[in-house]
Amino acid sequence: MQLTNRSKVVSNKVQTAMEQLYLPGILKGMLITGSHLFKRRATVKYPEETRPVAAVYRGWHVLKRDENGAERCTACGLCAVACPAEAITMESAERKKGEEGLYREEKYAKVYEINMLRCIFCGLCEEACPKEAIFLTDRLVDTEYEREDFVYGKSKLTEKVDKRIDVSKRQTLEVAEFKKLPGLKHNEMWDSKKIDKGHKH
Amino acid sequence: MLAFIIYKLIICVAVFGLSLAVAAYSTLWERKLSALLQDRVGPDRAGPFGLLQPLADGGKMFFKEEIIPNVSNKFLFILGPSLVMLTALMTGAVIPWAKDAYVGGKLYSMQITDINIGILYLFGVVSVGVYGIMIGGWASNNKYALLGSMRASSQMISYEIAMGIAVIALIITSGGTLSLREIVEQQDAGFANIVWQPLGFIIFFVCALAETNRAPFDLPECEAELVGGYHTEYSSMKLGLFLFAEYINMFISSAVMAAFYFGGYNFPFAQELYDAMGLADGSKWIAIIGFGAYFTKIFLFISVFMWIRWTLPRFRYDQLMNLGWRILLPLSLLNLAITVVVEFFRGHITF
Amino acid sequence: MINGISINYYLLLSAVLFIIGAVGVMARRNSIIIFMCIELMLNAVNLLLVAFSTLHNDASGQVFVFFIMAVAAAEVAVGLAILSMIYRNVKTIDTDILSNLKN
Amino acid sequence: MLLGYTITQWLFGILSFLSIMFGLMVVFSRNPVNSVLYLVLTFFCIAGHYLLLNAQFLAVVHIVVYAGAIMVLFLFVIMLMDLNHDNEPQKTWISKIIAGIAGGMLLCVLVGSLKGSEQLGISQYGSSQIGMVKNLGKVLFSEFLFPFEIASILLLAALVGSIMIGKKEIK
Repeated sequence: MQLTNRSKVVSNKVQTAMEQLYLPGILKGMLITGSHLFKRRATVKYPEETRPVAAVYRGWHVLKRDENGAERCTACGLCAVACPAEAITMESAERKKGEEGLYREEKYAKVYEINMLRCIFCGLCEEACPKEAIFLTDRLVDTEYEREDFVYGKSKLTEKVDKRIDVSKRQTLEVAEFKKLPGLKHNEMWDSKKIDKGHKH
Repeated sequence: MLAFIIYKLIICVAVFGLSLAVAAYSTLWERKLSALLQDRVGPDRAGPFGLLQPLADGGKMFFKEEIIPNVSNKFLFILGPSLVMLTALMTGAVIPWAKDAYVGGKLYSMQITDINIGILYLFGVVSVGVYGIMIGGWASNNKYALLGSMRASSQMISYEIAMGIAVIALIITSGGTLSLREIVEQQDAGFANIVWQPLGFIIFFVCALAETNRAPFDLPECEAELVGGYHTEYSSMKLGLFLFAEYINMFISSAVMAAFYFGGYNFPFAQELYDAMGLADGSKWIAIIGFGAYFTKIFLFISVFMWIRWTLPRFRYDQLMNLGWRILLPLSLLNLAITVVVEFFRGHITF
Repeated sequence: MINGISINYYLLLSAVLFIIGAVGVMARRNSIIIFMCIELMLNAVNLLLVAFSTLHNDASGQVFVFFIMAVAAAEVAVGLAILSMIYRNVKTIDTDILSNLKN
Repeated sequence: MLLGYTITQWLFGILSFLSIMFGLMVVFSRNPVNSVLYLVLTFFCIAGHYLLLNAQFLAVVHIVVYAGAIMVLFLFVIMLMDLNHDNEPQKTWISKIIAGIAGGMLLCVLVGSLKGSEQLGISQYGSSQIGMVKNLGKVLFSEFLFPFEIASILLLAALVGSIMIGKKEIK
């Protein structure tokens, strides 16, 4: 299939005397490269400038806290089930007395890890979450030297109390409505198969 | 006597430093220009506009690990890059940088030495430069290095011939002098030599590209076939010397081209400008303006060198030899014949 | 006297260089080295020619040197071509082996 | 004046010493590549002598032709033949000694015959200009024009000849 009309049919025809001189060809080539002197630079000077990203860009995850600063996650494991790359692991724990300010509900995630090397940033965890606890933000994942460092624990995922992350773009009513649709794949999975029925990590 | 020696020393050091500085900043300009030609920005992190980049590169070169192959001849291995650098720096000695100027009441020549065989000196030094590459490639005890050095030296020897014949035609137009200063001085009134020697200039330019091992003639260091060419086994500052010498050679050959064909420190209506400014002969300002004009030309030539490098693909080895022997050599002979006829009718030659 | 140097010294120097070349021709087996020694002998003669040309203030000596250089260049080109041809056929350029005309 | 000798005399002495040393190294070094490099150094010393003799043009041409072309050709051939080993076969000691003696005798004969050369007519010489390009060119293209042309034909013949000899036979 012809995608563009820029393709050229190659032939082995003998060069004319003018072509054998090469000079016109060379000059033509130099004009082409020279004309690029006056074209727009494609470079984005990264730390100072960043490329504009879409509002719904899916990057580094965040574990949200509620208005009081308590973690929303209840370690239900739905995100881990929904994850096609099996990047999420968690360990739950029971909330003790006096920890009400830290965790919203009686059960919370003691360990919550996402392997950023496995994660494909599809956002299914976000869709699966019934507690509005996990979101994908537009932050880029850091570079690291070791593979182990790419397994992000709660320290890197949970948002700081004094430094909230705005995910209002992802919490719109439409999204909430969308999540309630019965026909969605992960909801289906939750309905038909039981969670404890052989979904290992 | 002592004053003379000091003056010579100062001018030697000045030319030496100038060559090194220009070469260092040529590396930056090469990277910048290649970036501009490819819609990129180029190095801009070290200092404002990346102006400290050459220092960073040099520092990196110095602190890299020095590897000398165990089986190679150590002395020759070190001699190779040193020789290349030495000959590259030696060529700057005969180039007239500016007009003579009075400094402190004495007339000083802005040239290390004005020998009457300047052009021959250039050719001699360049032909000795081949040894550095050959010795370096051989002492590496590596077949790629050896092949690269063979290619480099055969390329340099082949293109020297066409270059020499093109220069002979130039010498005829400038009245049979071999001194660079006289050639430059002759172009201050009428036209620059390029008017009389357009073909000669093109031949010289192509040969200069080949002599400095610049693209599209950079197959001595052709990474695709030869790993790295004659400097495959070199590391650290010894590699730096090889790379640096290439830039010095580029600078010097640009300077020579500007002197031969574009009037060196002369420029159109120079005399009128000096008269309008009320500058007498031998004024410091004439020297400085002339030096600026010369440097503008050199800068343009260096930029064209780089522009060509980032435009054209590399020649194949047989194409290179074909171009040198079957096209450039006959062309330069033709140029010589035409020059003789033209000069005869201009009345510059009599039999 | 040339610049305060007697012509005798030049005679002696070129004689010594010539002898070095001659001894090299006799004592080495590698034909390329022998070739190089011949070049050395030619240069000894060249030196003397230039010395005498300067001494007598006559350019002919230098012109001779010029011709000798041309001849030497031609000689080396042909000679090395022959040597490389021999090497290609016999795989050696050792004069003691090449002296057998049998093979 | 240093130790009673002029600078020229010092230069002559040093250059002579170096050229003889390098000449000896050409003969005695085991590795052909080293031999070539020593010969190049010898040629540089001889070029220095030419400069002392006011033959500037010849000095530069000497470097361009010998160091720049001929010796590169030697290096080429040696590198391509892969002869750069230190263990090439040597002549027997007897033949080496004989070569030395023969050379020594030749030297004796030469020195003996040159001994009387002080009687040669010696013209005092100022700063001669015959070595300059202009003068040399005039002589070359008037008096020696015919040999010059012959030399060019010789070079052409050598060019064709070496290509013909060196070319691989096409079967």
